[in-house]
Amino acid sequence: MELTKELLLNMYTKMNKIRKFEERVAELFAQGKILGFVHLYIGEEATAVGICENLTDKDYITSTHRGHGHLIAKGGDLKFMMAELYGKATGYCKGKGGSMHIADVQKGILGANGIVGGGLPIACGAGLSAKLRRTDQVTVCFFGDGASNQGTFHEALNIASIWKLPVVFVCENNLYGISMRQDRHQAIADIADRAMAYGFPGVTVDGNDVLAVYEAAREAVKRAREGAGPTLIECKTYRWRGHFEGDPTVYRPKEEVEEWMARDPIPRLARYILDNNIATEEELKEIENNIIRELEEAVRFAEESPYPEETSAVEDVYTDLVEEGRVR
Amino acid sequence: MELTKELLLNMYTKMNKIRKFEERVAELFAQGKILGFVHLYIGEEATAVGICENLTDKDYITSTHRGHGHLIAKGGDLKFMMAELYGKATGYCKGKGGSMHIADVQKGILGANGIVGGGLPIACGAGLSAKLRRTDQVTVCFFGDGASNQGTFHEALNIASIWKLPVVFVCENNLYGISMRQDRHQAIADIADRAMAYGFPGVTVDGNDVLAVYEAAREAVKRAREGAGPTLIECKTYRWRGHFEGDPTVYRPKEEVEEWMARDPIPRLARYILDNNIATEEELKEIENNIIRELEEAVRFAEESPYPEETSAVEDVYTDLVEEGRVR
Amino acid sequence: MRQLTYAEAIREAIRNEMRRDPRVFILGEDVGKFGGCFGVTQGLIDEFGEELVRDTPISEEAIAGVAVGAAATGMRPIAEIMFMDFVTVAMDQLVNQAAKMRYMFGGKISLPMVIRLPEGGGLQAAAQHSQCLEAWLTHVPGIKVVYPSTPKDALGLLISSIRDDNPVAFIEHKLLYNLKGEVPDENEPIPLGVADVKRPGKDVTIVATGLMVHKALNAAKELEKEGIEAEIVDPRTLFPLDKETIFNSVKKTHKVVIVTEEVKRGGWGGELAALIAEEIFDYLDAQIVRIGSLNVPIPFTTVLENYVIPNEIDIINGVKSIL
Amino acid sequence: MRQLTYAEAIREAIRNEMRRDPRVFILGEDVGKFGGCFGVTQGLIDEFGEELVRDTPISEEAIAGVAVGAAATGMRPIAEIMFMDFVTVAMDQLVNQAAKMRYMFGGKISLPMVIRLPEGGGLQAAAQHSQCLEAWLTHVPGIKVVYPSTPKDALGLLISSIRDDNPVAFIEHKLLYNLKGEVPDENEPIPLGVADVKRPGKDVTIVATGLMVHKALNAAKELEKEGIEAEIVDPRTLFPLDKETIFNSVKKTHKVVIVTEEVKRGGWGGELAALIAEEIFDYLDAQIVRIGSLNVPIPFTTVLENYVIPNEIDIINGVKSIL
Ligand SMILES: Cc1ncc(C[n+]2csc(CCOP(=O)(O)OP(=O)(O)O)c2C)c(N)n1
Ligand SMILES: Cc1ncc(C[n+]2csc(CCOP(=O)(O)OP(=O)(O)O)c2C)c(N)n1
Ligand SMILES: [Mg+2]
Ligand SMILES: [Mg+2]
Repeated sequence: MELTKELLLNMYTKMNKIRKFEERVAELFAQGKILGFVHLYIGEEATAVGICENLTDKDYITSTHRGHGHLIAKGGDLKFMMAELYGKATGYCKGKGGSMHIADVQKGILGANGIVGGGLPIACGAGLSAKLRRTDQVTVCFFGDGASNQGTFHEALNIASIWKLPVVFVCENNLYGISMRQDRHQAIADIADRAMAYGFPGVTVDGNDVLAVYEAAREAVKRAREGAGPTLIECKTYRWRGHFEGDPTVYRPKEEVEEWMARDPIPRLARYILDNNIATEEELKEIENNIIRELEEAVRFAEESPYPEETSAVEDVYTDLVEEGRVR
Repeated sequence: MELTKELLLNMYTKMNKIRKFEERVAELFAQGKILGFVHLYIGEEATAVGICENLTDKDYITSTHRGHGHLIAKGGDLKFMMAELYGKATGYCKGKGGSMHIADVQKGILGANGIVGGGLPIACGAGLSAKLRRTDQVTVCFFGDGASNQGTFHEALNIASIWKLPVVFVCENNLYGISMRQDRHQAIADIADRAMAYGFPGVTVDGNDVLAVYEAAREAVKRAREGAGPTLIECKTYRWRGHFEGDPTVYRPKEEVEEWMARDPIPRLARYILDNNIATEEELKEIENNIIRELEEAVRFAEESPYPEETSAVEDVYTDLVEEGRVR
Repeated sequence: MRQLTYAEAIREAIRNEMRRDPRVFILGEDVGKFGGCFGVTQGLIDEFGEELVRDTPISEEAIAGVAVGAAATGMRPIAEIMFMDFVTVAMDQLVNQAAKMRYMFGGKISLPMVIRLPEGGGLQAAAQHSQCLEAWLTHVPGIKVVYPSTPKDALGLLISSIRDDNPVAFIEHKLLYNLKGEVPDENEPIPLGVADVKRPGKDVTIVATGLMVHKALNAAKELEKEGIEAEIVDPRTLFPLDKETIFNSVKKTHKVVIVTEEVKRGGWGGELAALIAEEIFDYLDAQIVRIGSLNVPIPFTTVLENYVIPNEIDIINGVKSIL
Repeated sequence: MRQLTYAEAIREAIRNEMRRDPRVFILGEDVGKFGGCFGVTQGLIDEFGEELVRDTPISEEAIAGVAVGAAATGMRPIAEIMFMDFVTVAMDQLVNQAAKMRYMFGGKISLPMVIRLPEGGGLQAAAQHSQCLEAWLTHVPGIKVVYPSTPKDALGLLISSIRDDNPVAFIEHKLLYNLKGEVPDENEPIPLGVADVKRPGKDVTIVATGLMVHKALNAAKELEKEGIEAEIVDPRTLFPLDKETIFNSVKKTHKVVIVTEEVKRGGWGGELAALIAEEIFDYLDAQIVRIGSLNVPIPFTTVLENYVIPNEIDIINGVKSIL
């Protein structure tokens, strides 16, 4: 495994971008500037980044309700994301989607998804499509531990296996589906073991170790690209905040949260970079400063952008028909 | 394992009853006396019988579109079954259900089911109910190899495992889901392996060996009754006839069919009984003759029974309301 | 008279029935310690324990199916689907199993079960968390469909639903959970199939459901200022439907406006309009007016969502269009 | 003019489009060598191979979801759900994903996909294999709903559906598969959203869909003997709906009977009745008549099934009730 400086700093950048974006979103939500259901990714950054660093813009991902991290890791633009969270006309979805539906098809981002398990069959469709079109595109399908109990998980993994689809299934096991601890929602320790039911490899990695995630994904993406079929990667990680903004999280012991916060993936990567003399503290600081600037610009962009015209609500349902508007 | 004469002759009786019932149904279908979709169980008798011989009337089963065998094994009455297939008012469902919906709740038969995979969550509900009511009732859930790719399979097995439900999942792997051979619809050899994904035992048995099935089910039913949770039993077997009556089965090699027909479970049990001097040829013949009589009585009952009054169509939707009828 | 919120009233009905009947239990995602996504089941786990207030995995088809199996074998489950939008992953068990089982078995089984379905927009929750899908369920023989608009109705109707021997889809509107209202001191059932005239009037009949009942009441106050007396009928149960009360009102006013939050095309409001146009056509003095959400997925941002979902002005305009 | 059966016409449309456009492929249970449960896709695997005529496991939600993902990334899938009743296990992908994705993404994706849905009773297939569920789909913005009644319409409408850039639910009636009829020699698309007057008349408008078009035609012949000229309008696509053609007919006859096989309560027929009662109320000389299946699950035995599903006599009686 060759870990170039570029790669490591890219990962460092992306992880910080996600962290800072999410922290800012939390603030803005508390201030009432962002509405709706917002599920933050803080604490899980190493997973999205370690995975997506193996992908190109032509590859696809399907994401979840907790999608900001995946989108940023896959190259989503903070401006358009923030504007969407604000519900502005300049947002990725023109204000129609919001946090749970952000997509950037040009970048291969087939959308966050408000339905737990909803992305799994779609990822198989993208995988099949790549295969039929004879491209070497890979599709990464993100989903949670909770989602691994949905029927779609089973159907999708089975189909991917029999058709040897170029799909990498990434289970972000953050120990909980809302309030349900993993040991209450399934009777197995490692979700990766479920790959056995479909006859393809499953691996469990420390989802807070971006290098471990990167390495596991590298293998899996290679396998997929070469036509050898799917892999299931389970990344053990933890969300620091409530399930959604506003959740008082009565269901988790404080010590557990603290223990996991001590395993923060970002300083961990920083330490690696510094210890191995890959970059200096100043370089890292510079990266962070750039992110802060980019983020502030994104916030400004969102703030200054207009809300959509109300009549635009009837557009974009079909490619050809426009629905009737309301006369008031 | 203690195989009493009574047990063995019971099993011999049930298996023959199923076989002869189904052969008669095939004839009657060909004659146009029975209509609709009819899926016959011929060749798979050892599975239903080996399993159900471990159950009492208080235990439950959920069945499938290919349900006649399960129903007979669980004590269903040939008269009411045949009358239902004829669509008569005296049938189990008053002619409203037909082959795919026969039920006998008194006998714990929670119904055949026209939806592949539909019975799996229902079996969990019956299991949970027994647990909450503090009875030692066991629920057996029958389903096919094809059904093992439905989302409900996954959700049901997961729920049964975390709640340690007294449910025995019985996968009748007859190698095909309609035209899809198992090796085309899933990338594993033994469906029992899927139990690993839920952390409970899975066993594969020769589904044409009633004694092997009986023994596996005995263990599993004991486990369930004692509160130790579910088991997945995969019975490898084969359907002799088309998927439904009328299917020309273009998708199966003739040799395969012949090979499996040579493994007929009924003579196999007869041989065991005779070789071990458990009963005489005459006794077995006598059993068969009794069945033929019972069956002919059932056919007569069905033939002579009236069709339901057309206006009864609006009854039985709700326990209290009766829907409006038609004025013609 | 007590004051309870709509959410408290639902909880009170569940508590009442669980105390009364050991066969009643609840299951759903995060209904236990978390208390449900909207806090409706909060605290029930403390009184009844984990066994009867049962957290489930994220497996809606299994949740519904477990309810079917439990109801078929002597229990009386109340299952919660966290957002009605997720009924899409539980339709088979509701439609092909729960609704049809009694009929398919020739009347030889009964399925006393309730499925709670929180629906509706107004929370900027976007297209997959805001739908009103009652029309699907009213199209399915074998299910009853209940939809209360006040704490009092929620309490009484849920008690009846739990005691009913048939599958009941119990629809709740998310924006009503915090609505406070008077509730009788005794926990009494309100029979299914009885509409409620929420406001008497003589000039026009407004039939409204759920949150729209309240928007209609607001609209009626405005209309009153202009001397227009709207009668507001809340069906409360969509099936069985109290056609008599609705029809009597229309026979009196000769004009009807139907207001529901569902997407208008193919909604339950259309069924009601059709019934009126079939059965009491001669009493109508004007076209029927249906007001519903625009025929689009529910958008995220407030300005769009507000445009899509009907409001008081739409109701006022609708009424005036036929006066 | 060729003669094709309805099933052959569907196959011809698929073949035509697969030859024309390498992005078109089909998937579903047993669509390959088995040729589909009703033989519709028979032989296609020989011409196009296993890759493009793709047998799937029994996993309807995944079938629909694979279609969504493939359509989102440059293919044009045609997915078959073996019986429309099984759409219950694919609703999430159709309703929450396929129908809403374009909108949720702000118009930045298109999903050219067709879901074929064979529906209807008459085969003694009982409650879980006989339903007509088009009303559910017409209630969902983002899907188009097509329902041909003749081989010619099946051919032309399926070609258009496959070429359409939006998700199309293509409903087929099982009892029509063997119906033979004339088909133009050239495989030409018939645009979606254009109704067809299947029989001109002046006394009453009968709007009918699917198999009911033929029952209405038979009924019209009987009515003709009594001097009653019924005009029969087949909408052919339920959404987009050609209101103009339907309304023009009603404006001429002033009377309308709507005949669909769906369970009457909550059916699409109610939506149409509501549109008429809203938009052209003043042209109506009599109440609207809706004829549909009784509000029960479809029973198994012939005598009951025949009673539940509407027939020619019901249509004749319906017409006479308003003449
Ligand atoms: C089909 C469906 N069921 C339930 C929900 C409500 N819900 C949203 S997120 C969530 C928990 C998901 O858990 P997991 O998959 O572990 O993802 P995490 O939130 O932990 O990232 C639930 C139950 C939903 N959105 N969709
Ligand atoms: C949800 C659903 N999908 C598809 C079907 C159509 N169908 C009926 S039986 C069957 C094959 C079932 O295969 P398997 O589970 O192996 O049972 P077997 O018929 O072999 O006994 C299919 C696809 C159905 N009835 N329900
Ligand atoms: Mg989780
Ligand atoms: Mg099979």
